[in-house]
Amino acid sequence: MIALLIRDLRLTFRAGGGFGLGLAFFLIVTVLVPFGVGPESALLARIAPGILWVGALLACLLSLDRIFQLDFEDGSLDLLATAPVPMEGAVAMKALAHWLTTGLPLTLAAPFFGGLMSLPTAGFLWVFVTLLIGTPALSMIGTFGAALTVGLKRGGLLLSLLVLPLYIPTLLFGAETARRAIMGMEYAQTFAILAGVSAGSIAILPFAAAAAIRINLR
Amino acid sequence: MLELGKYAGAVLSSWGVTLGLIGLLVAVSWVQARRVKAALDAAEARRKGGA
Amino acid sequence: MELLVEGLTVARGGVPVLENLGFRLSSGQVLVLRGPNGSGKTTLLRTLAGLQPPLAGEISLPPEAIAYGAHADGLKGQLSVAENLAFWASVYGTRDIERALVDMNLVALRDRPAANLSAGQKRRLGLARLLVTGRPIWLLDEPTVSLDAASVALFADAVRAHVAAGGAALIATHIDLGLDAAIFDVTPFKADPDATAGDGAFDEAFL
Amino acid sequence: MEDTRVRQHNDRWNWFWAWANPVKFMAWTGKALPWFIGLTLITLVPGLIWGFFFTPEAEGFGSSVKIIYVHVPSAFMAIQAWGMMVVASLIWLIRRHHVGALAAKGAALVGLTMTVIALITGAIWGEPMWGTYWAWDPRLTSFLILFLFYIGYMALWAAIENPDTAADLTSVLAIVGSVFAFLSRYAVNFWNQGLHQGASLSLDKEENVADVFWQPLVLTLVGFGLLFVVLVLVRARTEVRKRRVHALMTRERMRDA
Repeated sequence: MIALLIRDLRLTFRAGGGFGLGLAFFLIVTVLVPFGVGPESALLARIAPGILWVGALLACLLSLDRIFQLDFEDGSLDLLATAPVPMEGAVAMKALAHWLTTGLPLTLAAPFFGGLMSLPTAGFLWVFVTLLIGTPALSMIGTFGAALTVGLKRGGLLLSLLVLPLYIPTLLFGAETARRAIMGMEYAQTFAILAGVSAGSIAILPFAAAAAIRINLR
Repeated sequence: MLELGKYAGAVLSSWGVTLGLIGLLVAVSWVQARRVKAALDAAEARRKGGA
Repeated sequence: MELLVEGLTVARGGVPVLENLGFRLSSGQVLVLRGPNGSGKTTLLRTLAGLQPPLAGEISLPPEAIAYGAHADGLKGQLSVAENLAFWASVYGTRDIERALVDMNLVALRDRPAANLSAGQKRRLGLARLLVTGRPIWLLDEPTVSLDAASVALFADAVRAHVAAGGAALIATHIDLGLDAAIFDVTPFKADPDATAGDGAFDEAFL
Repeated sequence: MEDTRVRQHNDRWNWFWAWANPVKFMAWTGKALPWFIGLTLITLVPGLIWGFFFTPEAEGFGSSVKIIYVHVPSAFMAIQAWGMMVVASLIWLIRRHHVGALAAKGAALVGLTMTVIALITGAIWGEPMWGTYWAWDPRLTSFLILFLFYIGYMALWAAIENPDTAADLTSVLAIVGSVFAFLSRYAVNFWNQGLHQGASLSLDKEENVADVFWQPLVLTLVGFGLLFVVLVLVRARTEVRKRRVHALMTRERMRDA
């Protein structure tokens, strides 16, 4: 299974585009927002955690359809399904690879992009921490959505449609925790729920995603 | 006629929307049911005739 | 070590295509599947490989015995020949890819990205993957597509060596591989379109 | 030992599951449908007439209170429909009864329509009451999310060609989606305390709704429920027939080939 993770990471790095694309999209979103809402620092600082979260979520969404599609087209997924690795584990590795190449870079970049949004210094930490806890859930939920739509020719739009409502709790608790922490409000509860959503997704969704893959390969 | 006062617009439009959408749903379901039943009858007849 | 199939019915898209199949494949044997296009050979192989459930019947085989080779080779263009093989070797828990490279005449190409291989070379790499699985029973779907005569002979040699070492192979193919193989024609097992279509009655299969 | 117990259990319930066999299902629904239609008509029509013509104005709401007779039942059925779809999906995934998946498929459009009605009537009512058509109130937001789930569910059904694959995947989506829908419902409470119209408008505290309003509301709720049953039965019957047509067509093609 580690071999699968290494292969996926290597493929992403060699293919070039996929890795930087999410970050570039994230940058574009954070740069465009001030042009849209105006340069007023107080306003930008207030909406920064939310914008950063939405930007990270959209950037994450961008690369979801690549998780299984290429493996499905070249037949690797069939071969993987007959190989002695549990599909649940393979799916989890796919999600982990997606997180390492998308979620983690976005998390690391978010504080810097926060600077563009006049995010107060205390906010850097909180945007970073909530994204670090929340983005694994985004990758895992996205992997489930990708598993549902793997056999479809133009599954990209459908994938976004299926995944968006599933992303709402993560987005909401992530951005809410960051906002509350920055404003000095009580944040332990929403933070705990965010961690719970993330842990629950990682624990349960590999099974649902593996089932969906098996159904699609039938 | 019923006196609805200043809320007449709100009441009438929400009732209208509701009845309209339910009517549309019933009509769609009805037409689909008819059409599929006809297609099935034709297919069954073909199967009996052809076999 | 044998693959035993009894009373097997396989379905494509919920409709039976082959019914009541039965055969036995033992160590040292090669069985060639024959049948016209669309007769269900691929469906049969996929069912045996465990990718889809059978509609009826028994498949008995030892655990961890099957290596499935599909139409597509599952190669990654950005990875080199050796990297592609090493990946599958570690998935199957084997280490040695050198023998497979030699057997499939890929040594000279080992560092070439798979994207730069010709169709025949890709196919050979796909077949080399079977060698590194270490699995005894090969299920192969049209393995010789896009291979030239020399490569077909190379492939036949690999099958012969595998079988001589106690393996077995079930191969769907239209060409004569020059192997000492039994032929299994699936045509007589074609599912009857009218068999279960009772008069207006339809059960869970809607037939 | 374990095995025989399971089988006994199954035997005891076979009479029940037999109803889900497509042939049986078509037979009993064909007989039951006229009765359900009749029951729907004698509850829904009087309920709506009562609610529209024979209810007084409420203090603070004026005549706008009459919207409750379309808003609350549709909102109620929007949620019930999703619940029914989840149960039907589970029946398909566990028992492999096609009728389960097809009933869920049939219910989706009904649920979607109810959600849209609830959203629109809510917006129309919200304007005179709160001065805005839309607010990111927890309850409104939840319905918007429910709307997205219905759209996604139906889009997935429409996108997949193989009907059994579609049934499996939509069922998985319905079940996973429900977990996240519950989470969202809970989540929006943290995020916005809302305009919370208060108990006088909601059904949370029944005693706050006077009998004159409550009685016709119960009648319309029952009427909407029966209407839902009728529509789901009709649509599920259509889906069963579609599958039969599909199967016959496939057979014809196989014979020609």
